[in-house]
Amino acid sequence: MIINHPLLGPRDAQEFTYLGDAALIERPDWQAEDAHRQFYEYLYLRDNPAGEHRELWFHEQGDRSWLVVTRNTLTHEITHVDLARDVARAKGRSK
Amino acid sequence: MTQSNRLTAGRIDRAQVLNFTFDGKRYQGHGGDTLASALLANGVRLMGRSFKYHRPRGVLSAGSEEPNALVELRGGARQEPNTRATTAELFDGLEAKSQNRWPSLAFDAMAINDRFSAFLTAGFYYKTFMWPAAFWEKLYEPMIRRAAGLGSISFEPDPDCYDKGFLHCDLLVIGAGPAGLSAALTAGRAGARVILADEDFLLGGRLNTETISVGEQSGGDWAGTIVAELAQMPNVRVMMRTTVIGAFDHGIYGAVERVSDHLAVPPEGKPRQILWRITSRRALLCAGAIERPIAFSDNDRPGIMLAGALRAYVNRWAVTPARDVVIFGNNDDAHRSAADLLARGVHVAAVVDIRAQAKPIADYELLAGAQVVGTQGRLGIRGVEVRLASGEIRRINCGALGVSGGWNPNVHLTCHKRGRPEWREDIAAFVPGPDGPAGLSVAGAATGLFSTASALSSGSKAAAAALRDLGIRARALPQPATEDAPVSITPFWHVAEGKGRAWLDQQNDVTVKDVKLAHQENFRSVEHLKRYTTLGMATDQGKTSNLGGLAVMAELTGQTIAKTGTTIFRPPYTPVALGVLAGRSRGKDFRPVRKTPSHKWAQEQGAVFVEVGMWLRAQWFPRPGETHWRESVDREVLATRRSVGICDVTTLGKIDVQGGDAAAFLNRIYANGFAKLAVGKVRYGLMLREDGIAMDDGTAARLAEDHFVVTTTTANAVNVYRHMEFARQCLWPDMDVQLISTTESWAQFSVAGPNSRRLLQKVVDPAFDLSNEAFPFMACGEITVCGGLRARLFRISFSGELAYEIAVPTRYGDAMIRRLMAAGEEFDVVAYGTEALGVMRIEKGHAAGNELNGTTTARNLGMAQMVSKTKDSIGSVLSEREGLSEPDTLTLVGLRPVDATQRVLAGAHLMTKGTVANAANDQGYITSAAYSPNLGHSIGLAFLRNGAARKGEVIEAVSPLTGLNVDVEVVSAHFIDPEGERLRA
Amino acid sequence: MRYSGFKVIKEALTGHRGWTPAWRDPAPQAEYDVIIIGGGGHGLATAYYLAKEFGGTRIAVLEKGWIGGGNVGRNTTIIRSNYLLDGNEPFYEFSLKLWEGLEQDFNYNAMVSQRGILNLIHTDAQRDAFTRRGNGMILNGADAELLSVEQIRKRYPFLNFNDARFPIKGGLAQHRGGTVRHDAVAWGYARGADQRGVDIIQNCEVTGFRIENGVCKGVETSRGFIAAKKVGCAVAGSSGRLMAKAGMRLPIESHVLQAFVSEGLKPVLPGVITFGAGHFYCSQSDKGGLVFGGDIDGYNSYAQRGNLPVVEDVAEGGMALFPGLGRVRLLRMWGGIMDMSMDGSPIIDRTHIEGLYFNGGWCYGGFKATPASGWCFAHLLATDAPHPVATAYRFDRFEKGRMIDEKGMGAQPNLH
Amino acid sequence: MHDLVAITSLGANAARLDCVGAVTLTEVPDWALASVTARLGQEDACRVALATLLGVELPGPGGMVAGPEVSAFWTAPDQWMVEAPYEAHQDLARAVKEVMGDTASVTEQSDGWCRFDIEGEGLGAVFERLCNLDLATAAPGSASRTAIEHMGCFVLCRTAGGHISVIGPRSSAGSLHHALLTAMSSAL
Repeated sequence: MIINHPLLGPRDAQEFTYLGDAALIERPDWQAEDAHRQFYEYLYLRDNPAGEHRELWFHEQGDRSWLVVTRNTLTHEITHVDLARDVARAKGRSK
Repeated sequence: MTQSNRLTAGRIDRAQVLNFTFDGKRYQGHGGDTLASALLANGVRLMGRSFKYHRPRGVLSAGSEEPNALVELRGGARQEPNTRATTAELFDGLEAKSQNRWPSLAFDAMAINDRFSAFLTAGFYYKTFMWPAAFWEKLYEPMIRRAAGLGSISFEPDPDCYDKGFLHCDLLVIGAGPAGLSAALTAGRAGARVILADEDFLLGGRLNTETISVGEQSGGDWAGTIVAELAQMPNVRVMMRTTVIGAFDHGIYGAVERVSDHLAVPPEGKPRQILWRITSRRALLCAGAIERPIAFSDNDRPGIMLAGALRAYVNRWAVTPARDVVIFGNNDDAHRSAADLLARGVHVAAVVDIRAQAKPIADYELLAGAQVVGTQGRLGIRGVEVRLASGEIRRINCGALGVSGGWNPNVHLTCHKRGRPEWREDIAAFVPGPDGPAGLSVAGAATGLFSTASALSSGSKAAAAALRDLGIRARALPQPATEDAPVSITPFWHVAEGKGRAWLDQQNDVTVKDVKLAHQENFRSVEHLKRYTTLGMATDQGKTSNLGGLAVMAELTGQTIAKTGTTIFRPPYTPVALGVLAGRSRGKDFRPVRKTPSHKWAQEQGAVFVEVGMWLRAQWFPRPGETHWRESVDREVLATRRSVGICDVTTLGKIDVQGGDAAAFLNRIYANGFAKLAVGKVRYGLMLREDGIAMDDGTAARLAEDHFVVTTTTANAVNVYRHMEFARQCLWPDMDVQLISTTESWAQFSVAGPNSRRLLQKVVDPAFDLSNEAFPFMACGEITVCGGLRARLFRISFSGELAYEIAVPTRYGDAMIRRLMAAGEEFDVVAYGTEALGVMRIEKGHAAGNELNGTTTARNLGMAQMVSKTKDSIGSVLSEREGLSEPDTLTLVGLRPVDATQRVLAGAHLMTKGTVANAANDQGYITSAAYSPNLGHSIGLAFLRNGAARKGEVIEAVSPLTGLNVDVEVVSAHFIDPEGERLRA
Repeated sequence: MRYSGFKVIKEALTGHRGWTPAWRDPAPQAEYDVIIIGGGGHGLATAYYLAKEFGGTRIAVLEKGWIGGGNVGRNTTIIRSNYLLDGNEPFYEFSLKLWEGLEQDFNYNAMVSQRGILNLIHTDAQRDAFTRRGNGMILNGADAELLSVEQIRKRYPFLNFNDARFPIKGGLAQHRGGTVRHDAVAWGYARGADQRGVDIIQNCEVTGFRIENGVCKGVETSRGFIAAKKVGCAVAGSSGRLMAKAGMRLPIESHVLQAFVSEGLKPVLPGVITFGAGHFYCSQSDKGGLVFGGDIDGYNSYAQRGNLPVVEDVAEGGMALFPGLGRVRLLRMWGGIMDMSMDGSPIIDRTHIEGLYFNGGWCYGGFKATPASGWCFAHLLATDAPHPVATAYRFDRFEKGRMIDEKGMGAQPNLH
Repeated sequence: MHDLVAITSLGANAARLDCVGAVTLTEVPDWALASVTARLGQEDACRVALATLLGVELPGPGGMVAGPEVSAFWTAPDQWMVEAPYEAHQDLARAVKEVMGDTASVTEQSDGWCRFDIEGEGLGAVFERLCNLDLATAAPGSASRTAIEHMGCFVLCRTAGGHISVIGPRSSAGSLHHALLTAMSSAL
């Protein structure tokens, strides 16, 4: 596979390490009332669609960026790639 | 040694005479021959035996679709089983043997199977061999296995090397027949980066096997002209002997280049083959078509081959399998074979065409509306029986029979991403469907355009269209005048009449009757048909047989062929040597080696090395007179605890953590607190995964307000770094923190033992005070050594002794170990390896990889109190789940044998005394064990249920696997210096 | 019809006219007691045992394509019970025992071949872990033997003992492990179930569940609604897709695992062998092909095909272990969809919807589990209680922190 | 001045030199490296400071530039690796940090890496057997990190087609050298 890195252009997917569902960015609040339940769902109940999937890839043999890749799990077609950091900020994550 | 069946002309180099042997017999051929063409030239028709019935078989095809003529090529360690004689390029000295026969090819004792074929029908083995049950492994299966299989391997290491590589292009053209050449030329002239790949060693495809002219030239000459032009273009790479084996994601194609297979031995340093991973922006499949046979009674005798193959042998290789030939077909192309054979002086005894309205195109006898209903000849065909249109039977003598059931476009690669081909009634063939790989288009015969003219024009147009997508302007080529015959075919799959069996899959011996039986037993889906009868599962993957089989099934079910469908085409297009898929990654080069900075020195000391991940580390340093590893290890441990020892600990991961939020960041990464760690101090840290399980442990040293150095275990260095980057970029993107892996930048040595300070004082520059007051336990700092070399010093201890870790720039690591050892001479310093390191950490009760096995919690490790509940850190929430926080859970304890002479064994399970040793009574397991030279007996670390409360209890360590049961006493895991006085000294 | 050597001879002498369909192709009835969704190995085994062992009647198996077309039709055929954890080992040992009597039980020769499996050891830590595992196996009633390098050399003299990057230091053998002719397992169960009245309905795709007030009443299919008192799902690989139709999210990801077969060869390997320093395991089929595989590709996929890097990785492992493989040719590569669960272990459990039961999450260990999975799922469907060897395979183990994590990789499905 | 003697990444006292045909493979031990990563919110200031240090415009993603004394290549978002002759810059990180101040985190990397330079005709044929970078279209001044025989390496095109530096993990210098030399023998 080829991942079109937002900064570096097309790169061999072999340079990357896969993590999974991009919802892993959305880590729950540890102090929430139902933090236990939220963390369980966050960690264990991930999106697993047969179709478009937003997922995290780490450019381990490259620039060490985490990317959010939108990829179709039936065809493996990749339609969109973002820096995960930008996605995280857009989701309101800060520090 | 006469080549009795060699004709004139052909695209071979007669000046080159090549000697070769087949089954020990000597023959001669010419440059440009394949093994098959050379054998045919020498009058050899019998080349192999079938898989199941050991039927005598000859060559069926002239290409990589060959099911029958499989040989063991070469000898010794280079022996290559199942090699197709039709693609093996002849070289001087080639040796080949027939296979799957005993004692000889002409007389094969296993052919007895054929006599019992009535009992050995499709799937018979599923219905028998069940009694008695134990006989399967002992009797039936070994018998079946010996009979099955095809060629054999040498078992010796492959002496040749292989390479891998990566190529990039705008347009990959697969196949260099008329369509492919035309496409490559179009794209090449447009300036695009083109790769043209073809499996053959002569480019031109069918142009080399036909008598068709293109413009003013013969087809073969035209191909040669085009190839020459392409070879001159810097933007075009022409790759012959290169098979594109598979279509993968995003325009990536795998290709195997057979660099040296046409040579007796690869040139020094050069690979036998190369696996290319080709990244193409567009690809064009011009793979042509493969002729298919018709099944009829006894259609498998040597000498019966595809009509187009017969034509190819005559035209390209100037050989004929016999002087008297019959042609049998259902389409016009069969007649072309007859005409070409006649033109080369081969006697065409008759052309049998199932079509009543068929017309001859040359001077041969045409038997229209007739069918071949039988053949004679045991080791080679002698004649055929033909049912004439009149109903009479006619017997015709012949030494070869050419069969044509029509041509199948070579759709293989279009289906590698699970696309399905579509049935076209007008040409009675499957053509590429609309759902092929993105970026791949198809031209020429592979799309069902069978004439030379349409191949040339479709190739050129498809190339231009593909380039247009990329914004590259290309002009379609002017089309030379050439053959442009329409397809005329009447679909026909098998002759119903006949006494013998009608073979579909000749390698796996699948007959029309087998398909009928599968139908009768409800194995009607094409996949069930394939799996039940083994149709199409042979080394040719059914390239010439699948369609016939499913057509018979369609007849039986009354469904159309389109509805019946095909099985799935899977890569590789043709079989690929495992060696080339591995490339250079074999033997010692399987994975890179990481060497520690003291490697060279350790080697000089005669160290024994051990693989630790990719690292090679010194395991122990034997001294003269030491005959057993334990002697060396015990000495290293004792000397370290008595005085001082030095160990290279560079392999531990080191991560530079900087930034204004570095402390806050580490506070989230570690379960215990890091926000308040003072500058100049080190703290032990436990990292959890988000699921609350221990991930790694190590230390973090605070070199400045905004600068930490984190250490990880050797095994987890990469994972921890990735995890921290995830936290930094994805979880807390606005934290001011920067991470750099610096594992390799520093040569780090542990200097441990009561004399470690005194030793270091001789090396560290005097400006730095190493006294216990100035540099206490868990202190760290940047220092200089040996007169000004920058270094780092950490007062941490894995051994439990007064100890330091000192780090210098890696290039000075070698000099540093030598200096440290020299400085330590007066203290009888020892170097110690990973074994002694392991013994000392077990003596001290430190957890390591065996304990941090991915299922242990802080509670298991006895560190529950370290997991802070007053801050957010990764894993803290889920670490509280009920299954992870049971009070009587497994806890880390120490074990010592009640009888000090007995050995504690890692991997033993723990049982309460007096209980039966079984899984229900299991109380835990021993994770690590060692002989403690300090205590004089074996010791172990273990996870024991409710372990903390069981100190003093004697339990049983059972190991039925090794037959060793030992009574052990539960003790503190800290065998040595439980109060930690030594490391604070 | 009963299969036997005598029957084969009799049919051979009478032109094979007497063979009848191995299973019928009935039209679906309006209602069943139990519907099993998924005509793969697990679904067919469930139906077989439900009818044979638990007295079930009015049972249907619904298959969207052809039976045996999922992972039972495309795995690497290995059976073994060499598991580490107590949550798994009794289950897989139960399965191995069922394999041992399977052919006589369902009167079909699935070629269960107990030629042994050997896991190689390359480091001391691996030896410690395998010792723990082997002891656990024996304590659970299975067999295990720790082999020395010399013993391994005797049996496999052609492995790389001379210039290996990661030398072989020993191995853990399970002699009762081995291989089975995978397709025949599906066919044997199908035939056995069919003979006991189970309706096997091919080309019948489940498009939805009819759920009323939290109770599952039946399934919508491409051939109309079919009512059922109980519905069991056994569609590993497609679990996520199917259960989504019931509104469920699963602790499972779908991944592609590739597998490979070489051209047919005269006998090479006497048993199954697993490289411990890379991703490669291999056995030889009765036909002579070397059947081998390695790691999953590592990304979510329903494509049933993989990519080159993993192919190369597997070949590298193969050549590192057995340098004589260089001139053996890979014949075919394929990919199947794995239900990769969050701890690497399966789920056999009721769902929160009454009448709807789930069997899945088999990762790449589903084939060897087939008999026990069928039996235990049948037990659950028949009695509403888990079978004693499958009590740990619950949905709620993740929320409760009772993971069964053989590899210790945590909630990272592509690493199990 | 300390009295310790350094060894090269291949464990010798002098740099290794190999030739295959007209192509040379040279171990280059005498370059210092330091990574510079902008502090959060200081990205612009960091760029200014680093550009001042280099004396030329900073390279963008995948690029490298050579200043009069020191050069730099891009390694990650807001991160660069600074290169300078080792003799004159034995403590490069400290010197760089002094210039960068609080705008960046600086990490000493001189000893984390080994460097091999390959020069001569036919580098394309060598590198297509090493890594999946399209070096035929790579402009001089391109700097990419990728994998070579399982090792993560920087591949720097110093001149068009004629001079490439491979910077790889120092501990694997032997394996990397072996891979490069083998590819040269195979391809040339």
